[in-house]
Amino acid sequence: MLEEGNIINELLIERLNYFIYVVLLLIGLYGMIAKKNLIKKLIGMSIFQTAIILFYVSVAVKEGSTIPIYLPEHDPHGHTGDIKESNITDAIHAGPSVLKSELVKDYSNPLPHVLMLTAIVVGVGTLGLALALCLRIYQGYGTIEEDELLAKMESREIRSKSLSVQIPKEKSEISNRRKPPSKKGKPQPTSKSKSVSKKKSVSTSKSENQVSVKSSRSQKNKKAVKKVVGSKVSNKGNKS
Amino acid sequence: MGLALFNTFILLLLVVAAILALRVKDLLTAAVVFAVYSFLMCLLWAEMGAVDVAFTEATVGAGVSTVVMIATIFNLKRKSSD
Amino acid sequence: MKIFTLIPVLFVGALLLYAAKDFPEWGSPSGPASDSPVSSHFIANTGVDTEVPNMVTAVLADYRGFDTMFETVVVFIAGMAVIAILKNSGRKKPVRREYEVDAEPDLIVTNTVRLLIPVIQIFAFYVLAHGHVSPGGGFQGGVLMGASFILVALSWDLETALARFPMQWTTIVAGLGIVLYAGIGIFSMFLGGEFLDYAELAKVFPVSREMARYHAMLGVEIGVGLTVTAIMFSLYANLSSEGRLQRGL
Amino acid sequence: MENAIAWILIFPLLGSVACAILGIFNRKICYPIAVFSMAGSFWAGIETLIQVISVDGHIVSYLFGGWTLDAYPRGVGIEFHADILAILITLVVLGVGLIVALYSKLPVQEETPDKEPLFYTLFLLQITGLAGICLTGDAFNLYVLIEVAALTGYGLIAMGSNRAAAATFNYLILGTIGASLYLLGVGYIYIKTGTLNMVGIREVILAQGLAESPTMQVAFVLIGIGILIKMAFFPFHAWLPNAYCNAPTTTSSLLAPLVTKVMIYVMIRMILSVFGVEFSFESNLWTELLPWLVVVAIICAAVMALAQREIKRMLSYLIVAEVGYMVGGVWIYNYYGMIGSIFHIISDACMTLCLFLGTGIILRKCKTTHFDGLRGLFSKMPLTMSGFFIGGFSIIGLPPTCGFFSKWYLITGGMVSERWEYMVVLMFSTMVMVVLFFRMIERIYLAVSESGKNLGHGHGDLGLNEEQTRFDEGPLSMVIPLLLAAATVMVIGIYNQNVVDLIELFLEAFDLPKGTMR
Repeated sequence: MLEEGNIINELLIERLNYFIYVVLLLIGLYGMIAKKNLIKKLIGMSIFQTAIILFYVSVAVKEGSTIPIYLPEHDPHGHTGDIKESNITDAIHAGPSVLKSELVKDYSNPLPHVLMLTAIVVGVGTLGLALALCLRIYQGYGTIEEDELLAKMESREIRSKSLSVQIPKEKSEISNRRKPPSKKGKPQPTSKSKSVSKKKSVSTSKSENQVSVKSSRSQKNKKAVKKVVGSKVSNKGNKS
Repeated sequence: MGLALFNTFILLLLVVAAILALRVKDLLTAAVVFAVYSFLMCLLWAEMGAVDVAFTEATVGAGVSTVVMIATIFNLKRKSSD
Repeated sequence: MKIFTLIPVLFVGALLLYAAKDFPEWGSPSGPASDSPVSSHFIANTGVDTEVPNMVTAVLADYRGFDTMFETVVVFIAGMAVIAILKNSGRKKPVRREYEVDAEPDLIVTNTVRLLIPVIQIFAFYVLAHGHVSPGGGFQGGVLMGASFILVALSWDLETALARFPMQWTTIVAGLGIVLYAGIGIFSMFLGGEFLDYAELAKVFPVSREMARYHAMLGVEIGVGLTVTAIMFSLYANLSSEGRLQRGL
Repeated sequence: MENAIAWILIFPLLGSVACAILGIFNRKICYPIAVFSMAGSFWAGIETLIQVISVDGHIVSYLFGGWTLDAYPRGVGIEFHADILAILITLVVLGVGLIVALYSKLPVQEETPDKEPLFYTLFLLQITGLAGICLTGDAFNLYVLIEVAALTGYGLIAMGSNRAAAATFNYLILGTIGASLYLLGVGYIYIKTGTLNMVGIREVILAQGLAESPTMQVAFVLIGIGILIKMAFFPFHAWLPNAYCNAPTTTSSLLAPLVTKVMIYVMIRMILSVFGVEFSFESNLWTELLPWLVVVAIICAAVMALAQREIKRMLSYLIVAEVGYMVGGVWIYNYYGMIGSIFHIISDACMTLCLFLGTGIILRKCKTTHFDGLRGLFSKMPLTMSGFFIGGFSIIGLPPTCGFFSKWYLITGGMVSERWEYMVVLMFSTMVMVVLFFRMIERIYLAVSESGKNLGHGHGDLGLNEEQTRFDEGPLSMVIPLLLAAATVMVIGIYNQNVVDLIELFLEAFDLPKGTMR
């Protein structure tokens, strides 16, 4: 009882920083794992990372120390301290000197600060990249909720499988992109879609047992392909 | 003592801000609360003597990353399910 | 479901609290981290080794300069990856959102920003250049500089900002920042030292070995600043317009 | 050359920037830049290997920024600490990078049009990060480099389809948790030892007897979990199959052989050089727990692989199983197991490379990697299929491929340390792989229908029509790298004794139980 009280006392009062950092870290971790919304996950991620940074910064603290920038009297270039008129030339010519070991504890530890600058930067980089992924996911699936996203991905997979086992949807997308990018100008969309569908019919004929895919469905698929190709081409036209 | 009190106060506010940022259903609000969280963190670090880290967090955490996050949320749905 | 996610979270929490009681006293100057030869060396000798008053800058750009180079590279990667992910991904034409109105940029806002931006940019230069003696440095300066361009994009529109800082230029500037950083390192390598051994630059420039480090650090910070400026703006431009680079926000 | 070790990273770093800048003006220039900088980097790697072998003590220590050890305390600057293990894995990374760079010309043009400069930028930075991870001797620098490798990896994977973006998001979340836990672990080490240099940490742990300290043990657990997440060890493997399956061809053939293996290298590095053998293996319940987790991991991954009907997805699960092999080899705590693990990192990188390169060519030719689309491919593309199956035989562990020898050492390790469960599970997964690959051979060589019925009419007739048997090999720029990779698999297998000699030279310094061979 007393023992426990001591620990809590110690944690809450003397090491509040360490305690709060653990709490923040857990909040962040929970947000990352449990939240369904992708942006919420990212906020959780940032909280998680800042909690770790808080830990490092807490390590650097020394009681009664100042920031890790030399005070004027220790500054290698600033001789504004209590230098007497008589020895001012000495002070300038002596150049900077090693700080005495008892003065070292007057400055807080610079190393964790440096590490955390790097960590913050890495955090921003990760956040930016993750936001770009969110945008991309939203473009593709129209949602940023994890459960809806999974459901949509699954249904799309099933649909593409039922359409043709041989060409899953992503693959056909890739094959559309396979047009050499050097072909600029304004190619006719109809001829392109024809070539795509021809390629497709060749590949479907390869599988004897897959020929019996329902024709209406494959028609629909062809139309969809045509649409995609058409929009691509018009994009290219705009660009050039 | 004064600084310790300040420290404790900010630490508790940080926890509140963190929970709030994760609980709010509106993503824009969440992003802004997250900016508040970052800024509190920046204050805390400045108080702990990590001026460079605090400066970076002020420019990056409370500044650019919030702007970028809001810019992204404008292109997404604002509402969140949790 | 949420119960299951709590298990790993609580496991990590228990693990961390278990260790917390073993930590050295909070803020004690005699803890192993604060009292180690490495950090004592940083505090005691930064002035002698590099003549830079701000120890954080010295450690960042010189002692652990290799880390910082890769920190810059991380920023660069983020920018490149965002472009790679979003380029040609979605609709070419932006959808009109319900809150959008066709209006000229607000007069009050634009005029205020017109006044503000020079101040911000000068402050950014100050932060970058003054990082040796005060808090700040390449990274913070770069972010401020990038923020000034973001402000243009926010108060006018993205096209106006991109006319001042085109997307190709962001890539070029960001790359040049890294080239500047690595180039200083390689140059000092050709002069006979190790990679990033700025002291060797004293062989070509009329300064002492310590001051060579001092000035090379400024060069390095400028490199960091260039990269960060460009990438911060590029991040905003790409994310706000879904990679189309028009009609963002 | 004195600074060769620095050039290993400088070449791809500058190459990537050159790709980004010059790629704006001329997209075609990126491929030669990438190949050239990879070749330069590989050359620097060979140079460093020669240095490491010739130098006394077999360690090349390179201090960035000229913060030499005689004038400054250790850990003031950042150190590159290249021992034999580090440089061997670096060479694997660079070699795989070079082969994939050669291979990348067509697939990159076709799958990610107008993104070639971005692709090569990220590609080269990925190599930079991975090679740096292998060489660095600084715990925090390792974190930064892990993030460099991770961020480029996210970018490279998500460059492809929307599905890939969704898969990458999971990868990103898990990867960030892993890297952050690693960072936290480094913080715990730092708070106790006050240094970040790996050699320095080791010295402090030995000098102050920190093995009993709870902080160090928690640091060990945190770093361990972080690395296990990063290497897609079984309970944390969820990100890997989706990410690698949906990635563009070149990306998956670069990431699949390297990322997980490099993380296993990090684990070995942490165990041997940072925490020390006795700390890692004797004061923890991990030694008891992890081999059993490995057993579960290998069985689950093998069964999952068996259930897949698509090559890429099947290979992804095989990677998860292989990770289980290597983790097991380390944690059975045995000299031979360690040799096996290290050798398996090398051979697994080569054979996974073979398989993924082959899959890329199949995907390009057939537009699918589903098993049903492979019918009669052997007569169509004999070279590709031979390369692919050399990789496959190596995964199964048929001599004289390198997979046989590394597996041999792993099994010996299990036998000597009397970890029968590990041996049994190795045998089991070997069986599974035999089934997997012979099922594929059946489909590729013969024309077997979905239901398993041979469509041929009698002896010698494979049931293939004219069109299916026409010789139609993939483009040379893709086939030659594949054959190069296959040759590497064979060469490492034939000269396995030389590789093992090198690894033994490295392990001399560590006190691992050898046991007796029965």
